[in-house]
Amino acid sequence: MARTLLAARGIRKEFPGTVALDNVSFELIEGEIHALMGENGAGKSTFLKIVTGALQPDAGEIQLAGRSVRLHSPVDARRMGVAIVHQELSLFPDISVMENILVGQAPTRAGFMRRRQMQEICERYLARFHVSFSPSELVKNLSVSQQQIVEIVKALVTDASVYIFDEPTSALSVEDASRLFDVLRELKSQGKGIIYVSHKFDEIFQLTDRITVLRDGALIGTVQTSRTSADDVIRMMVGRSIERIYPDKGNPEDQILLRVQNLNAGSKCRNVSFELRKGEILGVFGLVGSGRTEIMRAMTGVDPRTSGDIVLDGRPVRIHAVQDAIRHGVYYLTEDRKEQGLFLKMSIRDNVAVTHLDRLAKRGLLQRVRARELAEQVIRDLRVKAKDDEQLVGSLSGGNQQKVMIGKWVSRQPRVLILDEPTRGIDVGAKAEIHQLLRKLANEGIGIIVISSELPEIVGLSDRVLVVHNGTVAGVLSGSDMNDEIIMEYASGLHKEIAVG
Amino acid sequence: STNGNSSSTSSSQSGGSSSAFQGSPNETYYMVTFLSGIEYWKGCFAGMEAAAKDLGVKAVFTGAPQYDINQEVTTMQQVIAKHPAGILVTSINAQAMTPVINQAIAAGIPVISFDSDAPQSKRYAYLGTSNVEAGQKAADYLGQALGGHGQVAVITTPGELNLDQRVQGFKEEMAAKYPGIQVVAVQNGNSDQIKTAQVTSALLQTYPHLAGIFCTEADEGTGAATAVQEAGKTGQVKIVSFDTDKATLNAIKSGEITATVAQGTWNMGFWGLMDLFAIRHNLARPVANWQQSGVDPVPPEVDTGVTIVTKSNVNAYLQQ
Amino acid sequence: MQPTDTAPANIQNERESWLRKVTRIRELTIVLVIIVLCIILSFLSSSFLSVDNIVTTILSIVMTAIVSVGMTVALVSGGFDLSVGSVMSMAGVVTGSLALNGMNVWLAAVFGLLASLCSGLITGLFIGKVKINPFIMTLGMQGVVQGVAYVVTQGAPLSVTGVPKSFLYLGQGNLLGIPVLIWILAVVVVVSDFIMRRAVVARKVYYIGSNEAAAYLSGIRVSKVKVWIYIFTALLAGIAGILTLSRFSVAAPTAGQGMELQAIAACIIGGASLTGGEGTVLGALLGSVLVGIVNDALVLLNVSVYWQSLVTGFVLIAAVTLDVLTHRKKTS
Amino acid sequence: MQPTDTAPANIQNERESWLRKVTRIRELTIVLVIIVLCIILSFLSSSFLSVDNIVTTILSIVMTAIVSVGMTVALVSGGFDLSVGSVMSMAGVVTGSLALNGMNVWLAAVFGLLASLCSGLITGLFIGKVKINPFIMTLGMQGVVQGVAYVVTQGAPLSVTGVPKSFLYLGQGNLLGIPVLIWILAVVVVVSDFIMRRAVVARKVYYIGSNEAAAYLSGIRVSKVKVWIYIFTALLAGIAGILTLSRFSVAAPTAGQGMELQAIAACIIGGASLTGGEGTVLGALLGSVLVGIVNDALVLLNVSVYWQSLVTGFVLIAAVTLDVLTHRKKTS
Ligand SMILES: Nc1ncnc2c1ncn2[C@@H]1O[C@H](COP(=O)(O)OP(=O)(O)OP(=O)(O)O)[C@@H](O)[C@H]1O
Ligand SMILES: Nc1ncnc2c1ncn2[C@@H]1O[C@H](COP(=O)(O)OP(=O)(O)OP(=O)(O)O)[C@@H](O)[C@H]1O
Ligand SMILES: [Mg+2]
Ligand SMILES: [Mg+2]
Repeated sequence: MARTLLAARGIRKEFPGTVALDNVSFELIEGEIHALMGENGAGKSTFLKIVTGALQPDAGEIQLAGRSVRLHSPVDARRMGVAIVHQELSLFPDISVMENILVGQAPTRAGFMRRRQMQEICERYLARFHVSFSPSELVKNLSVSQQQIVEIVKALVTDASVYIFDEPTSALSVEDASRLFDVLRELKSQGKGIIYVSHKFDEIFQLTDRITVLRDGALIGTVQTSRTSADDVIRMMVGRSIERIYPDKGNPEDQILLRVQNLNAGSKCRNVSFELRKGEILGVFGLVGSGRTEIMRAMTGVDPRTSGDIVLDGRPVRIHAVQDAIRHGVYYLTEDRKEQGLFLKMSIRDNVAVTHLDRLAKRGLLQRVRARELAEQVIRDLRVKAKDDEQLVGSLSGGNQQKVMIGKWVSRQPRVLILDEPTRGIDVGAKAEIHQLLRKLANEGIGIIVISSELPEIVGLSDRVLVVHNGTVAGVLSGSDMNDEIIMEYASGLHKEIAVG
Repeated sequence: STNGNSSSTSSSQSGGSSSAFQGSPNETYYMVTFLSGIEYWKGCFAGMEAAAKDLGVKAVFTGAPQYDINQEVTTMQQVIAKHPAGILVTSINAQAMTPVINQAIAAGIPVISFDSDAPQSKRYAYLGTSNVEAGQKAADYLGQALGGHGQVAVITTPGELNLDQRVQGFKEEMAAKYPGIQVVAVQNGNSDQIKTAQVTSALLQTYPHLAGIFCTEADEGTGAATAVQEAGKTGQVKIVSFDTDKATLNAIKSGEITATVAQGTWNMGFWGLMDLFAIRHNLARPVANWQQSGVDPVPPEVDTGVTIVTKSNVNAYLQQ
Repeated sequence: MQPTDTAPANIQNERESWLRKVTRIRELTIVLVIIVLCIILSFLSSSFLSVDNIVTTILSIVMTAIVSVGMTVALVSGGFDLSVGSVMSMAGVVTGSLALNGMNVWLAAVFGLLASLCSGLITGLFIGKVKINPFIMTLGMQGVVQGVAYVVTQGAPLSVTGVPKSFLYLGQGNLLGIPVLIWILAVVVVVSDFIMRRAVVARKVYYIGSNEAAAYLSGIRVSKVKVWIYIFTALLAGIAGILTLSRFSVAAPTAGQGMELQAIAACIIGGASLTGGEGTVLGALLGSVLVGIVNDALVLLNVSVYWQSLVTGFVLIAAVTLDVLTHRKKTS
Repeated sequence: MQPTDTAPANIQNERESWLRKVTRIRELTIVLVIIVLCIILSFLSSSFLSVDNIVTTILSIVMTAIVSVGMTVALVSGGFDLSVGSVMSMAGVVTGSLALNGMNVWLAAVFGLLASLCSGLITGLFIGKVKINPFIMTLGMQGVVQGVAYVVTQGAPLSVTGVPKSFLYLGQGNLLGIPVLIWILAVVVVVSDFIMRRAVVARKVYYIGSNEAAAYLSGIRVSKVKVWIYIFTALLAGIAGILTLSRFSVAAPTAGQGMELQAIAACIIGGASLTGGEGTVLGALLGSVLVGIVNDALVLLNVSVYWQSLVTGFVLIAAVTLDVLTHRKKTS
């Protein structure tokens, strides 16, 4: 019988107004990868924060290596061999990658860091993920996915017995994810225990040994992965089964809604041209760092561009700043919700109202009743799990934060909606709902661009796929060409074709 | 032989000009101060400029903007680095300024001290009024004006040496000569009207029978006057202020301030430069070879006097 | 050891109308501190609760409070304004010297305000458009604006005589038995408080202070709003300067020195934070009142000048500690 | 209109050793500004490049620079220390009064440093453990510590006479023809710079300033480190105070007034930011040097005292604007 590395019994955690965890028990044994699943707001992150000492439970017991412990702070957990990758990126933007990775465990001599040695350690781990940045790069200069890799490596360099990953792949490409899985299997073979949180079912079934499901803070049960199916797990999670994750394809009109010509903005956006039809969902796929985000930011005026024309509904428009794009009904949802998307210290109402300020004003004053109605509508439409519209966004679970961000834009009737990784960290149920919502909007004649690193999502949702490679359009695929292999071929630059105009 | 020696020096230095008291336009004398932005020095510098004009030399005003020892020492050193013809300096702190003053003397630059002295230094002379004495004069005036009875308060900025000395003189004189007068409070006006008005109002609340206020600084004087006026007690509370800026003089004229203490600032500047010039050109020779024999060529301590300005003589100052 | 304040997990999530409740309660602590202090002082000094003394104390904080209102806006946006004190003195000096040169004093006051607005505009443009750090920019402007005041006056306080009574009425008059200055303060506070709570343009300031990048991506013209913020701050400082002139009939180039720190302190005591996104006009007023009472008490209790700064510092720390301990409010 | 400064996409991602390159280049701008200024000044004033004047200028910034080094650490952590100026005067005053009362001056200096450390400890505990806002806490401590200096001296500067030559040598002596003070500054800068770049304990400060919540989650004892930060800042301020005493033989309760703003300005000119995570010791030194040169130039060029603050403010803004424009560096 394998040793129990980590056990939790009867954990309870209450936040004012919410019971985040109620009588949750959990066990992790040597050499297993144990999935923790549940809807957004089910309490997964809260549970992990408790077993790593970042939060104190109201009741319950935690055992590490068979001994009952009280964790007063993250330091305690770390010292007892528990390493964690948090869901919300917790990196140090102003500091180099290597110091981020080796925070608290840099090799030293007489209290001074040994930079050469640090560099070697980091390079060794980073090499496994084939990254293109150097360990001395500042983290704030990395893209979100690159940051996520740094975050993962940060946990991997720790010599621990329990490794915890809270949605580590939400911003990773498939390749990077599979590289991560190799590492995890290696750790497993060394007898380490791994807790793994994800909303991606394929990963769960590919990787894990057991699955524990939480719903509304309560433990639903633990099952052997090999003896269960996705449907069963979904039923455990949401209490019902979800028929389909992807909606029917639409039938975009022939009318071209948006045409981008010769867009140039730095090395990550070169000579980009494409078009979007009315009622169409255009998927944008590319490898990490291929420049998808840069292209969309340059297009919507967030970042300066050197050249490029944008034609909207047949008329050329001048977009030099975000406000111009917004005025023309072209909205961009950032992939970095924490840093650039949300006002974490403000309420849901305020977060929704920000995109509607012009409409909510009457004689310069904010109409609070209308702002509340609007926020409540978003909460209802996107099924945000929140107490009310005055709850601070920072206290929502990760997935629910994402919903608020989508809601604040969708509620403002876009003409073109650009979503950068919109379903990152969103549970199956909610994902299906968001997909339905996007399709519904498209059917109303809106043009939608979805950037996603999840190939199945791209294939399942899009009418056409724009593949980006190294800052240029590698191709636009539709119909039967829209399958995993061909898309990946284009994305890796194997099919260097002239960009489709 | 000594006679001939010194006369030759004299003739060679004043050679070419019609009079001994005629310098050259590129001969520059500096006035070095602390809190250089305040109005007080303007009186001193006006005197220096008047002398400079008469002598045909250049006078430059400079100093440390803040009340900061380091700043004044640095400014002094920078001025020394320019090798001027002479320096008139007022010392923020006697001890701290002594080495730099000596440094200037060693570099052959004559130094005269004014307003605030550095007595241990090798400066040739000090022109000014002791601040203690000025405080005493203020006490005498207020003591008599109040008929030797009543409560008075002092408003000052603590930590500034010259102001502290005024307070000291005031309190000592009151204690010694006017036993019927009680100094009930010493408060901080921070050289600021708003702050002084606040403090004064509170004083008037605390001491309803307060009969007099002594302010050691001009902005404090006008601030106190406003507060007294706001309390409807103008005239009832006698204010003795310091210095002779326009605002204070106007307030004296209108009766909001009873009197102010005028120091001989103009004289400090005028005679200070005269001293410097005389030393520079070796015009004052009480003994032959005074340099070697250690005899001071100019009067070492000059009292520039204190005048109490009241309604009766304020017009003379207003016309300046 | 507790989780750090910026950790989202710390944020408390309570029942209905949480936000408004805590906002109220937060300001309540200072109100309570003020009340307790008043009770203690009324025992220690019989004149403390006299009408005269109360009026006097309020009068003494009018300028700080007006400037603090402007400062609140800068702080909420995540900024800072160290130039308010010098803008105050410059506004007074410009008005005063124009009036002394024969201009109608009201017209002169308009020019004084224009000069303040100018300074605010420059500050705002550099901070908003060129993206200079607000600390260093406003420190620089402090020097420049103070310099203007010095150059205009050549260091001497201007004694402004012979101006119309109507102008002096602002700073010296009474209305219904209460000094006009206090009425002006009341109007400034009520209007600004209303604007900061309800006006859309003011909400933008909160958004910017809360997350500048998100505000930009949400379509708020961050740079433009910032320009307006510093114009507003300078405007209020200018008003304070002109009122000071009217009150004292003297425009001193040194007036307003140190005002910036007092104002920031008042705002922070009142719940604003240097990291932005937080702060109310009411809080700024209460903070000013607290400071005013402490200053008043020092004189009433005849605390030696040498002990005063010690006592003030101590009270400041104690008040804020109390506030933090009762609310475990987020600081950073 | 350009994207806001916090938008990550603004940042260029270049080849290897990017970090070190930019760091160097960033400080290089100030170095260049300094060089250009020196060249201009040497044409305008013949005495500018004289050995005397150079030594004087460096001497004038020794205290600011030492204090700035401490301030850098506070700023990097996302904090602030407004009490440095008063700690400086208190350290001098405590040392001076003990020495005047017959204690050996070196022992007295140890007590002076202990007093500084005490003040730093209190500040640190309140900021780190009670989580009081650093601005308000250090403003309060400024009052308290200044108060101690006033109470000890009763306002009058202490003239310290008859102390051993060895003590005065620190502030007045020469070593190899260069004032000992300059040697001390050099040692402080070199050692601190090395520590801040390489020592593990100092790196924790950068972690905290960069992302405090993450630092906590990574097992850094944030509160404890903060306590040490303010102790360090106070220590350097204390050293500056004792050196001031040794230099002038005077311990004034007003010494160090305004030092806090000068030091913060120097740090920010040198690239530190008020939001934490950025800043180097070298930058702080260069910032101090720049300010020192400007002050020197004002006297050398006979700039009217009434124009001085205008010119200083202008140069400050110009230098930082130049820096921002050349690097489009992030401010906020
Ligand atoms: N600091 C907090 N204050 C109030 N409520 C909180 C706080 N932290 C979490 N919650 C609430 O606790 C519940 C559980 O949140 P948790 O973050 O654990 O969800 P999760 O399962 O990780 O969801 P996701 O899949 O979206 O990441 C949510 O309803 C959330 O709103
Ligand atoms: N804020 C930033 N500052 C500097 N460089 C950046 C920044 N964000 C991204 N980059 C760089 O630009 C490249 C492209 O990043 P981008 O985010 O556009 O890629 P992407 O295709 O959207 O991939 P993903 O979103 O999966 O990271 C990355 O290699 C990254 O190094
Ligand atoms: Mg979660
Ligand atoms: Mg991207």
